[in-house]
Amino acid sequence: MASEPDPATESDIEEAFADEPALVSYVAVGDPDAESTKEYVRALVRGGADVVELGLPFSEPIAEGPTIQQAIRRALDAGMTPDRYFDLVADLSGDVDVPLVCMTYYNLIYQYGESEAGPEPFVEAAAEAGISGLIVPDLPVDESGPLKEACEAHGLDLVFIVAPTTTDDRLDRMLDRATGFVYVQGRLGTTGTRTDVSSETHVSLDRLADTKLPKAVGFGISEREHAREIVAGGADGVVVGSAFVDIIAEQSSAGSQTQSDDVAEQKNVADRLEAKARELKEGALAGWNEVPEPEGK
Amino acid sequence: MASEPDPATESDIEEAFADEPALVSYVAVGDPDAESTKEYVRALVRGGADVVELGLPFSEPIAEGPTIQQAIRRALDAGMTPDRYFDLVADLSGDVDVPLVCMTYYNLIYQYGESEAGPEPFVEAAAEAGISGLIVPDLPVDESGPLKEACEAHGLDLVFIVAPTTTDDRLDRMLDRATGFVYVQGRLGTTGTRTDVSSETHVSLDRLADTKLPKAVGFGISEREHAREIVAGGADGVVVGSAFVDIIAEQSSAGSQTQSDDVAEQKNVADRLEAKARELKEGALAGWNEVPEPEGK
Amino acid sequence: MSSESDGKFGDYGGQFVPEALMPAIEELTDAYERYVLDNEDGFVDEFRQRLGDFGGRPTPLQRADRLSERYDRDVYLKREDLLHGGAHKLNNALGQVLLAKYMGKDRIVAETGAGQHGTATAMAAAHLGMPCEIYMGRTDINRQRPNVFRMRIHDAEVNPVDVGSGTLKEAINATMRDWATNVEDTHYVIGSVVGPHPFPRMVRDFQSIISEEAREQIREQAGRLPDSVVACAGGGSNTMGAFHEFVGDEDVGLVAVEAGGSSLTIDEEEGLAPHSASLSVGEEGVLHGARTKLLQNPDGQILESHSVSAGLDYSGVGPELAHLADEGRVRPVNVDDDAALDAFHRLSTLEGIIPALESSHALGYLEENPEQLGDLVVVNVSGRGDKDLDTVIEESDRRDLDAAPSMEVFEGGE
Amino acid sequence: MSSESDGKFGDYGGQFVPEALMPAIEELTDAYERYVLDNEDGFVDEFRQRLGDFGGRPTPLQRADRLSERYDRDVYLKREDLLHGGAHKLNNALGQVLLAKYMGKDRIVAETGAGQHGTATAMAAAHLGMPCEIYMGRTDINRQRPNVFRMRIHDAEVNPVDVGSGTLKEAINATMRDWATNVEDTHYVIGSVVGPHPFPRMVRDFQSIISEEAREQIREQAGRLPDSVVACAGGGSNTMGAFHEFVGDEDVGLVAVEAGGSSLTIDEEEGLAPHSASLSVGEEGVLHGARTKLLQNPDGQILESHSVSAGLDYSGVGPELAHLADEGRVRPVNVDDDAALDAFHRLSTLEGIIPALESSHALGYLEENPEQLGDLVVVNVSGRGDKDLDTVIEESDRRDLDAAPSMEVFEGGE
Ligand SMILES: Cc1ncc(COP(=O)(O)O)c(C=O)c1O
Ligand SMILES: Cc1ncc(COP(=O)(O)O)c(C=O)c1O
Repeated sequence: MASEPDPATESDIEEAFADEPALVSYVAVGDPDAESTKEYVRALVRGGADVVELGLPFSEPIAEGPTIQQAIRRALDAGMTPDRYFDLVADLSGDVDVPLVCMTYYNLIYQYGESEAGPEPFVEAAAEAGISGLIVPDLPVDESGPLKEACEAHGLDLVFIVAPTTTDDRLDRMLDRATGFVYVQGRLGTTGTRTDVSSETHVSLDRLADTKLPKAVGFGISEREHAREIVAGGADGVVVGSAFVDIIAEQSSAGSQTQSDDVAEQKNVADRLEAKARELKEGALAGWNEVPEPEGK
Repeated sequence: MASEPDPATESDIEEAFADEPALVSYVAVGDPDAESTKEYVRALVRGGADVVELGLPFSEPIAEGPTIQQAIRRALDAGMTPDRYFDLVADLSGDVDVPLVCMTYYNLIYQYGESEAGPEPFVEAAAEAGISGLIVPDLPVDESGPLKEACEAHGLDLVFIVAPTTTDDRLDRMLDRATGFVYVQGRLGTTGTRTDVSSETHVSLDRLADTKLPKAVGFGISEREHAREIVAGGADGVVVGSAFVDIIAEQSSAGSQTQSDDVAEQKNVADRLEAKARELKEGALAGWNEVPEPEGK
Repeated sequence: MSSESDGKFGDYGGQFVPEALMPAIEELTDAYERYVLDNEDGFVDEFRQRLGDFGGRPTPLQRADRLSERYDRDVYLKREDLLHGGAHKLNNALGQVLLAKYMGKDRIVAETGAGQHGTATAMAAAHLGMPCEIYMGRTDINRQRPNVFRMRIHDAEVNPVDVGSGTLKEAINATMRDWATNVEDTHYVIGSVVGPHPFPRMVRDFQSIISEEAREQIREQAGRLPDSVVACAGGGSNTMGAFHEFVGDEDVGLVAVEAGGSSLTIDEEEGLAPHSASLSVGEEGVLHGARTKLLQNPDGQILESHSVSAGLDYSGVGPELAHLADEGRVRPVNVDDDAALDAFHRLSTLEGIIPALESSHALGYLEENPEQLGDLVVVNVSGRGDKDLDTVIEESDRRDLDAAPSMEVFEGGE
Repeated sequence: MSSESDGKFGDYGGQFVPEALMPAIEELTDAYERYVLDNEDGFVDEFRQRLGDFGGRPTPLQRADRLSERYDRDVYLKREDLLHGGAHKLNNALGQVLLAKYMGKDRIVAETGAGQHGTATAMAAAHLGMPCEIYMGRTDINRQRPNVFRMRIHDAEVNPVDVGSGTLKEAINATMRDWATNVEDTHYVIGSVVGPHPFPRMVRDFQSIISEEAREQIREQAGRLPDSVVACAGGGSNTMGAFHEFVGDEDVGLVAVEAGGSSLTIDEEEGLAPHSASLSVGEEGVLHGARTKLLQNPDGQILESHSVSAGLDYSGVGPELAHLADEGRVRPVNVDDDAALDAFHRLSTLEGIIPALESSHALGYLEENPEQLGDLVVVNVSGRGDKDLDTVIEESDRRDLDAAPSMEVFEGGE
């Protein structure tokens, strides 16, 4: 579990993990359109999501599995851009009171705003829109200097992903810079739902036992049972993406006929997302109750 | 014209040229079948052929143009073999009283009879069947030693082809060995009908002016006018093949329905062959009449 | 020139990959330094020997008599088309598969566009007994069938990539994902001087045998260094290979010829660039692990590139080339589809060499601007064009190119 | 050994051609003696230089590590597949086209079966600026499309031969006829060690660069001469090329591997031999200008040969090989279609080299009888198999060969 936070510097993301295990949920923004995304995010929060990762779609999502790749493609085809993304975030951040994290690839961050300006304009716009932190899967710690600086300047957390392959040496470097939470990649590979919890997850959590920041495990979690097992294994939360995106994908592939159909369908999807979030949150809580109370808690 | 022959050694082929310009006619034996060939040869002789070249079909007729290649293919497909050829020649030689010349490629001569025996068995069989001479287009004079010997042993003429490209040196070697007549290749290339007489023909005839043997020009002759011009130019005869084979080919490609059709068609072809032979023979005679009487004639 | 030790070329380069890959990349960097730079365990000796015996090196530097006459200057061709497999790609593929073996890896993955790198990798893997899987976009599979057959004949798996435009970019993404999943036992043999450090430098080192030979050959044959070296640039591996040993020779012009496609404009609506001239008109950005010049829209979304030549059809370019272009050491130019096709026919009929469509771009520049190249020119013929025959026939026909011979011999056929 | 000065090898050889060609053949003999044997005007120097710069010689002699292990002996491959054009054929084509140029001819004709000789001739003719026409049987045109494209791309005319079985034999006949028509300005570039003198000797001389190099290479690499040299034999040009310099080394076994096709029997009714093993089971006869061993019926009609490999599909064989076989110096053996296909896959997967189907016959013999070949074996890989991919895929599929990789990657395709 996360150790006692320092109230003076604790971010709203860290706070989201403070009392109970957190459900971090991901959607690709603009999939299948901006309005639906807002509806879905609200539903996830209703279901129990403590943090929402809002994916800003990039044309070359090298860390994603097929499910999220396709979601990103749909969002791009529907016209999602960074500016539209920030508009949407600004709307949402008034609406829901969980921290919003932007997940995207480095080139979009790098290109935003004036050329030659580096990552700062993006971070500034994100902060203004109400983003609390960034996750950039193709930005390893060694290349993160300029972005980290900008995040600090604008009060954003920069979340790093710890992989099963991460060496101790690299882990130290990451923990030096990480804020918000530590994203523990539960297994090798890309995002996508799986049917079991990898043994790598447990190894990673053990390595992070002494870490002050909360630890959320992602990659492959789709069911109550996974969430339970992971939290019971020592995680402070779970990150779930593909399981939600799958629900959204079913709708878009069904293809609706009329506008009222659309609305009904959106409602239906929102309900299923909410239910899925609830299932996972419950799993996490169940796992939490299995954990022997640690000292200092 | 041929100069005065020596009656003691003159062959029946040479004799065929003695009194007037000779028409040497070619057919592929067995095209489209053995019986037809006999009929056609008789027709050619009726039309005025003084010598008949009977082509023994070989699967790789490298000196022939398309017309005769196809005739050879038809004959082979209909089952012609050297033994059947000799049977047919034996029949014919009782029938017609012009010299019969076998035209074929060296491999058939070489393979005939006992292996290792060389060309002799073929020549012997040919002589027995009534063949008077041989023309072997792929046997240049330099390789002709063994065949020449066999021909001498069995009283057959060995005819050589003089090409437009033949050097004086080679010509001398050929004339040393040639008997029967000199086959003057009227132009470069392969057999086949053409629409004009090549200027090469005249050059060749001039080179051969002093030759004792009769000179017959072949390759490309198909009309009265060609024959006239060639004989007027100093030849002792013309060799005509493709023009006859064309007539035979028309029949085979028409394809008859009944046996009585067959007989009627054969008769029709025979008539046309006879007429063609007559036309060419007349052309040759016309040319002959244009030639100023040479001394010694 | 920038220092290379940090994996950067000026501002370009770097290592922008998922964390899961970073340890593998560090391991690779270490292996690169030990085996390739320091020849540990005789790696470089074995590599060079196999390049000779298996690959057929050295390739000739041939004076092109009829081109020389046509352009009234001395034109020499570096004959990478004669390398085993038919392109320069084997230099790199063999180097990397061998390195993977030295590193104790037991599986190879690679992406391929035109199929040349896939074929070269499949060959090298078969040669060294390494299981091998190649990712290839569906569109490329369909337009490069002979190369797909060749990979399969070498018993490499070919994994079709059905997303997006189904070309090289998607194949790279898919291979990265495979690598991220199987990173512990797998080496990713990247096909050009792109990707995260140490790839751009390592691939360049494997390819620089081209300029090492060519520099010596031209001095021997022409008695001096060339006025310019011309090479086509897709990712830029044959380019850097042909340039590297000349970079220090300041009087030698280095000309990188990109695919001008059908036009240098960009269709932002559709996210399409009808060319692949990232060095000439691209903007700085991060793609496939490195900061470099890219074809992208102002938001940073990567554009689909286009070229008649599948091997040049890529939206990025190697970071070192981007840096050398910025520094003015390399001159980026481009040649369009039509001119490349013409050049293909020209070399085939004038010199008896069928160049790859990629290489035809370099030859097309020679035709269009011979006077820019000085009196002594080396053109890198990066590969042979057998793989391109169908495309060339079809495209020449469609454009009614004068230079194209008619193919009607087939029309009478069965 | 027989004296060679009369154009005979024992009883074999000679000049059995129409008189119209004899002067050209005498002229050629004279040119051969002056330029090729006596290096007049530096012909041989120019030839050697072009073979290097344009052709890519020397080709490597490569130790095949995995084959060596498999057969528990040292197997070396002579890599003629790396020659420009992809087969040993260029050695001869370049020599003859260059000779035609020295002779002042201004037109080239050639026959082709598999298309390899036609391609090589078209390349050499383009390289030297000679107009060129290639005769090719209709059947071969249809089964060797890529090579037809290549000839056309080099701007050679391809003249389809529609008679008979439409294969090599008919193409030779047609080319002879063209030559007989245009003999004054035309040179006939015959594609193997067949035809009238001086062709068999001249083609052998041009090809013997193979054994000249291999003999030196094996001494350098293995420290001694090989126990045997193995080469496939169609007409026999790569065979004689690979053997020639070893003929005097009596301890070196020379093994000529013919195409066993589907069976060594003969169908006399149909005039078909389902193989092309003329050296093993043929009879002496005269074909295409020379006395040699042939596939023929007792009358002397030539049989259609058959092999899965178009380049071996010929009813005759070079007269010198026939003579060396009679003398016991060359051992004729044969390998059937299935074994050749297997060998094709074996080399592709084990060594990363796709051999021509022709060359696969030599490799098939190695598989079937390694113990007959001694401890140190050189196999001549006469060409690469890119041209054979379609055939191999189809034939492997039909036979359900275990060694063949599945091609289902295409099945999901568009
Ligand atoms: C023959 C050839 N040349 C050039 C290229 C372009 O790659 P690079 O720019 O990395 O040399 C390719 C890529 O497939 C190729 O096959
Ligand atoms: C690669 C290859 N090897 C061998 C041959 C057979 O010819 P030869 O026996 O003359 O070497 C051919 C003929 O096309 C060929 O292409």
